[in-house]
Amino acid sequence: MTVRNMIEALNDAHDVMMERDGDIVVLGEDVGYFGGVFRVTAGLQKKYGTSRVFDAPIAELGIVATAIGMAAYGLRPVAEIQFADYIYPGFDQIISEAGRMRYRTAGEWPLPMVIRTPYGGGIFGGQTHSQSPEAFFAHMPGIKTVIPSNPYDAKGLLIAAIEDNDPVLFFEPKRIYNGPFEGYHDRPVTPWAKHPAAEVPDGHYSVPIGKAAIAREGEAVTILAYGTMVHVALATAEAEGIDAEVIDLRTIVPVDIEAIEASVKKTGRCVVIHEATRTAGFGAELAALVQERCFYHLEAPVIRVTGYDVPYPHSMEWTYFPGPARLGPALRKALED
Amino acid sequence: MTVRNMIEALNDAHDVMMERDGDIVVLGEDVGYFGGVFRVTAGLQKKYGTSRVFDAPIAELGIVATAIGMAAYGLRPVAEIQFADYIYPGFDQIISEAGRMRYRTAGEWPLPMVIRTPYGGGIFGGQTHSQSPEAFFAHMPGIKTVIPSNPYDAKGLLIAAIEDNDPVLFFEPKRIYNGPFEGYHDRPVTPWAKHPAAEVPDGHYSVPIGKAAIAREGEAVTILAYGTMVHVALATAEAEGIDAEVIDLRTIVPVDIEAIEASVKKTGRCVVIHEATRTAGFGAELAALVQERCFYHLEAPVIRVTGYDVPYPHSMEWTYFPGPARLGPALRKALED
Amino acid sequence: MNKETERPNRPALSLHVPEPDARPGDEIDFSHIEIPAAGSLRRPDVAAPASDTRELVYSLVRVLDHDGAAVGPWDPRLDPDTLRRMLRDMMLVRVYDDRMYRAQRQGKTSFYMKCTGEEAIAVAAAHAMDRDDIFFPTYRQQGLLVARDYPLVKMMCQVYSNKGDPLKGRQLPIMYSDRGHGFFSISGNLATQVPQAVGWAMASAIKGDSRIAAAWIGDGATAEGDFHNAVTFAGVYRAPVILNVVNNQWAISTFSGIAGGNLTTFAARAVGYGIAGLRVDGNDALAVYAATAWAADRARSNLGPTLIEHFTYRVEGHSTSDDPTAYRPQGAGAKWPLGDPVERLRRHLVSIGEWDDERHQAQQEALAAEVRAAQREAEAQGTLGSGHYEDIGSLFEDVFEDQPWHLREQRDEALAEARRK
Amino acid sequence: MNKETERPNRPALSLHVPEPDARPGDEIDFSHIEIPAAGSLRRPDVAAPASDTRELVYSLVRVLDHDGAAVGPWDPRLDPDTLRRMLRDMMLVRVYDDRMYRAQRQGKTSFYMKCTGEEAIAVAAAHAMDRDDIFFPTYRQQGLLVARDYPLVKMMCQVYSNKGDPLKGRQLPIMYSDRGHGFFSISGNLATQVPQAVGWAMASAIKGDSRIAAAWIGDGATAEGDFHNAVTFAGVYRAPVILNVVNNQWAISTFSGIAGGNLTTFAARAVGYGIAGLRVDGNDALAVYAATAWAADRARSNLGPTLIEHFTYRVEGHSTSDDPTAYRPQGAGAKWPLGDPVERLRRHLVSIGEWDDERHQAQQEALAAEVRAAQREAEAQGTLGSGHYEDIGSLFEDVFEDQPWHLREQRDEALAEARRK
Ligand SMILES: Cc1ncc(C[n+]2csc(CCOP(=O)(O)OP(=O)(O)O)c2C)c(N)n1
Ligand SMILES: Cc1ncc(C[n+]2csc(CCOP(=O)(O)OP(=O)(O)O)c2C)c(N)n1
Ligand SMILES: [Mg+2]
Ligand SMILES: [Mg+2]
Repeated sequence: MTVRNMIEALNDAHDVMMERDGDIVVLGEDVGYFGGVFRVTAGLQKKYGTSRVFDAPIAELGIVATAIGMAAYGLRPVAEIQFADYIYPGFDQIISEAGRMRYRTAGEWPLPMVIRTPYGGGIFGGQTHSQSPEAFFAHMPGIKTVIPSNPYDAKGLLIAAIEDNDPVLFFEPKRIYNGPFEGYHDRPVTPWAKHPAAEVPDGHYSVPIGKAAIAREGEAVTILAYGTMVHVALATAEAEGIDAEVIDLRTIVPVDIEAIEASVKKTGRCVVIHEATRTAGFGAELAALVQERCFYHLEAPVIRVTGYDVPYPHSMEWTYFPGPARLGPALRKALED
Repeated sequence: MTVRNMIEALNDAHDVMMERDGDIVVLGEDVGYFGGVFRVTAGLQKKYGTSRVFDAPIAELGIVATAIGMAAYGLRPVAEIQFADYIYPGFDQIISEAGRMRYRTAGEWPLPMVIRTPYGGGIFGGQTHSQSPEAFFAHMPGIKTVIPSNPYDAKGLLIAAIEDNDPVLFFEPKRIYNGPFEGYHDRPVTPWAKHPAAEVPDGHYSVPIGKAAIAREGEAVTILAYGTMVHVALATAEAEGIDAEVIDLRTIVPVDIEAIEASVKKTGRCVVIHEATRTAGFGAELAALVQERCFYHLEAPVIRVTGYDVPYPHSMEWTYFPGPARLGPALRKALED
Repeated sequence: MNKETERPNRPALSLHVPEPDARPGDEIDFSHIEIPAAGSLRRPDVAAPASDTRELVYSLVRVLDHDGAAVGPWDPRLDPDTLRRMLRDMMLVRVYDDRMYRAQRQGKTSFYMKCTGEEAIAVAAAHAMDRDDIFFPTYRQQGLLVARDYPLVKMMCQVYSNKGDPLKGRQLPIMYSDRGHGFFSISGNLATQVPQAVGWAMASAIKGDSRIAAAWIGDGATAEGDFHNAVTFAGVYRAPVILNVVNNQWAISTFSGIAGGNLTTFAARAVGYGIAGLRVDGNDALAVYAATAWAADRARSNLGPTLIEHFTYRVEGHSTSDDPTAYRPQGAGAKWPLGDPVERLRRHLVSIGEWDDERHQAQQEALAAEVRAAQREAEAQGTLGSGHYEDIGSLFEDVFEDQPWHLREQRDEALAEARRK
Repeated sequence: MNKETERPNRPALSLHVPEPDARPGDEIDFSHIEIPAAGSLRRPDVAAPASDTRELVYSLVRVLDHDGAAVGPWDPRLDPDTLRRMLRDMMLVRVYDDRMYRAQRQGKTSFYMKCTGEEAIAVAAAHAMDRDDIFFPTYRQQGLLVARDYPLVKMMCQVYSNKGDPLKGRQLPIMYSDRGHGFFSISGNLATQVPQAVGWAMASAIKGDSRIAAAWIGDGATAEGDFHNAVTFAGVYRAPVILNVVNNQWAISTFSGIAGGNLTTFAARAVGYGIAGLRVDGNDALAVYAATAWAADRARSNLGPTLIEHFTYRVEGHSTSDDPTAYRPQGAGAKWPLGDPVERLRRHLVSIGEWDDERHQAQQEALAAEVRAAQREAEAQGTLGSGHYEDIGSLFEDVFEDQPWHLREQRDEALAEARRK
């Protein structure tokens, strides 16, 4: 057991798995000697050599495509896309190729590969270092999408992703790399060290893909969240003194429908929160699922608390960011109705 | 007034606008001398010359990017992507560039451009000639997304799209290019000639972007549809003898929320239908909107009738395709509850 | 020229849009095409630096001369059995193409694509590589499967999307895939397979394996970013891969000038990236064999990738959905100066006394019979028109290794819907 | 080497991963870099076929020799005023960079990027082109704005994301955009601007206009598919565009070998596509000017695109978020054999008697004062830290020409939220 922040936990997940399995290789922009712009792969090249950990050309298409080829060969590549905002050049290879290879080859060519990428805002990164594109990948078949919210889950889920025999997109909320963030940008940041989920076991363990966690039990209203928003949800429930149940989805495809249904049927009210733009975001899928399956338990409409349908701004980042000031009133509204 | 199928109507829209505006240029794979694999641009190069209508390299990224540059110069490019399934190489240029240029230049560089692309299945095209990726474009700001369901709208909406000062994605349901399709693959196809909406005015007219049409009035249940599914909805309502109101959205961004609310508040029941895969499809957004805004009028959950979350199949196309056999029971269920 | 932008002593610009030499109605004229004499091109040592191929990319590797003699340093000196086997494979591919094309016309399937005139490019390459090397093909390398004795019946069942389709009716006809035969799944998305092949080759190098990869791509598809990424990665990591550009001069209705073919050769791309490049007479089976063997040797010796342009001509339409007379002169293919690959190899075998007309005739008939028999067997398992692959449960399998709840639910919905129908 | 895949007489492959010559702790050694003598490279006629530049791409266009004399056929023979203006612009860029870098360190903004050592590449190009030509830059061509007299205060307001920011606080610092100055919006997504520049140039040709475009891209970003698409379209349609590759040998922590820089030059890419290519000493303002003027002449004469590699070195870190000592030897930049562009142009002006140390000193101080004054004026309008651009309504404008219902609703939500805060 060691206290680790999210970067250290992710780095350790790589280390543990590369130690166990010689077929795991790591590639991406600046991931080699330098260890990644967020240091997630720090030290791996030194330990495992340049043919297992290497820098890639600035070509996300090529990074994904060569990872597909490596997985087709039988390796288990872990590719880093430097920022989720830069995943689009690789979109076709992910959507049309990685997501369909097992299917179109009738199972002959499964692709065990992980695409990791730092995502989300809150770091004054402007419109190209802040996006949350998870909904895109939820819409197309064949891709699992994982989003951890703390160091313990980050390591366990990344190990599960590496061991999974299907392509997994692994979004890392960069705002909480170094500490949980509750959405109060004007308060001092707390490091992970003070957080129980920073107690990360050494060695191998995994957190199952497709299983949500109940981050907070409650009776009054269900909050569906993932990534940074889990911390916003917890803080807001406290601040508002609302008996909210906070579900940390952890995986959005496949989503843990039992956990969602059980909670909403208990509380009868549901608020969905994500940082991505609202229209056709994953919150729409969650709202659709909840009203389809819990309609007669719902006492109020499912409310979406999200980023706005505009490019992620720079100077007005905190106006855009869905924090307690947005979630609080939504919770109260969900309870009023 | 001339009887036109959808291809002829779209071709005429190009012709009418190119005649009026010398800044309109057409580019895409095989659109020049040949006139496009679906013949939508037939005759245009002969009439307007190779510098206004020309073949492009097989590079969807370059087609979109050069169109962006042309629009930045002041032209109004109309780019064809041969099949919507091949739009992904251009995804980054659409999402990150076209959709944000007006915003990130504080209005100095608007991009009046249209990206047309045949889409949807029902033609045994397999997984790469059948997709409906509309939801992707609905999720990112700055792009309008239009989907016509008949020749009259096709011409009027394409003219509106060309005259619009923002990037417009124009999805053409290829299954209904030559005639309406109600989803009964085993029945003879009817040509557009027999359909009132094939009466297409000559010359200039436009159908406003963002306005839905009531394709069928009804009191019992609202069906939200677009493209090919409008015909499936109409046929199913008839076949089931259900007094359904069929809303042809025509535009999904911006969606006509008044029309949707008015209808659902009247009927109290809503079924959403699209051909795209279900999870995080645009149907999720519609279901989320409806339950957010009409919750207290809803007597039953919003039901989604969609394609399945698998790659579009070849031999079992009709098992995948959401036709009357899928919509009918959904309508009955919506009425039961 | 538009007034507002007019400026003194600045000439008006104009857009250049390349046009093919001939359109329907015109006389097709290939006389401007430079064809170096067979045997005239030097053959660098396999271990030569890539820069040693810099001028080769503007010429053509040619072995078979006009009379069918094999000449020059690139002659692979193949034994007669191999030559006969290659001839047989090429003939078989052509017979197979004709039958399947006709089957589509008869409504037995939705789509088909022939490779007429390009048979040597796949067949000779397959024979020049090892059985356990891997291929990342496009839809025009059916010859690779034939050369590796992939069962014709299986190929046909895939084309028919019938009960025997190894791909369970999921893929468009001709989108074959077979791991056991080292034939990677054909993608409908052009060019995607090329960087994937590079990744496979990198993996082989990472594991200290000795197997190499080969990818094929059309002239038109080289414009995709995938191609650029593929060559970049292959060069940087010295991936043991052969990158074949099949320049048949057409991309549906678009001639190769729109892909940049009027500016330089496709083989010259190699120079731009600093990797080895060769340009080959794609209708000369021995030249294709020799170039492939040279590139394979380099790759196996850890000397990295070679880009090979196969200069050929698409004799038939793009696919069953295409009518080439709408955009190019009729019968252009017959006039192609580099001739027919099958005929050229046949003439060579005859010229060295290892083949004759009777044997050729006999083989032609034997192959026709073989294909007819295979077709009967395949059609016994159904066609797309009648008795196509139908197993609703399977529609929801192989999306993921195990089926998540939402696919289980959707499968049940589909089964219920089928019961109602 | 793993057992299963071992095979007789087949050598084991291994992955080649290029490594820079020196890492932290090593002595940096640039002695292997080939530097042709200034003036030694021939200058083809502007109307020469692209193929006439085939060997030029392996050398360097150099004009300023060691003693600051301008020599050889590429000497643009500029008048002293232009030379002094270029020197002034380069000096100003450097002063500006230093101030803004410091401002970021002082917490006045979130991010900054310097172009130290690369000033000539933007400044000389801007002076070699017409005022109404358009630029599609990356984040390291702030010199283009300076050369076109874009107000320093506006630049600073953008960097501060303050009330005076012409981009309304929407963009990351240094992502300038100004239509009036022909400076296209800088994108955070690398390489996207290059095919856009080609499209703009195609439009200019379509309209019979006479204006041309120029794009810049880094060595690392050339690996993106956008670059390939850009060069392909530019070549095919003979777009009047100059494609500048700024090879400063680093991409954050990744050296140019990972982009293929060890295999050949970036200028050689031009050969691969069959367009004109030049390789230039990027620290020699006169060479940059001459090459740009040559390419501009070709473009204006409807002879199509030119790809120019500017060979230089990234003296500073990638950005304020980067510490280069973590991956390369300290002070590597100071050892760069092609020297400092400002110093080299200064020496040239002095050598021709058009400049001296006093004037240089005076100008240095004048520029410093000018920048300080501009900074005061900019900061009076706020910084990101205090008084950044804040107008909630504007957050929802310019997404579309007119605001659809959902953005109106969201704006109202945001305004209500602000009132609550
Ligand atoms: C990404 C993508 N864009 C467009 C298409 C449509 N398409 C299919 S084949 C083809 C022409 C390909 O020409 P070429 O690469 O020369 O190969 P050939 O058919 O000549 O063998 C096109 C445009 C596609 N399949 N994929
Ligand atoms: C598509 C994309 N991928 C990755 C990045 C992250 N990134 C920003 S700058 C940079 C390095 C660029 O290097 P180079 O092109 O050589 O330009 P330089 O910084 O040296 O001027 C990277 C990888 C990005 N901005 N966009
Ligand atoms: Mg071709
Ligand atoms: Mg660089």
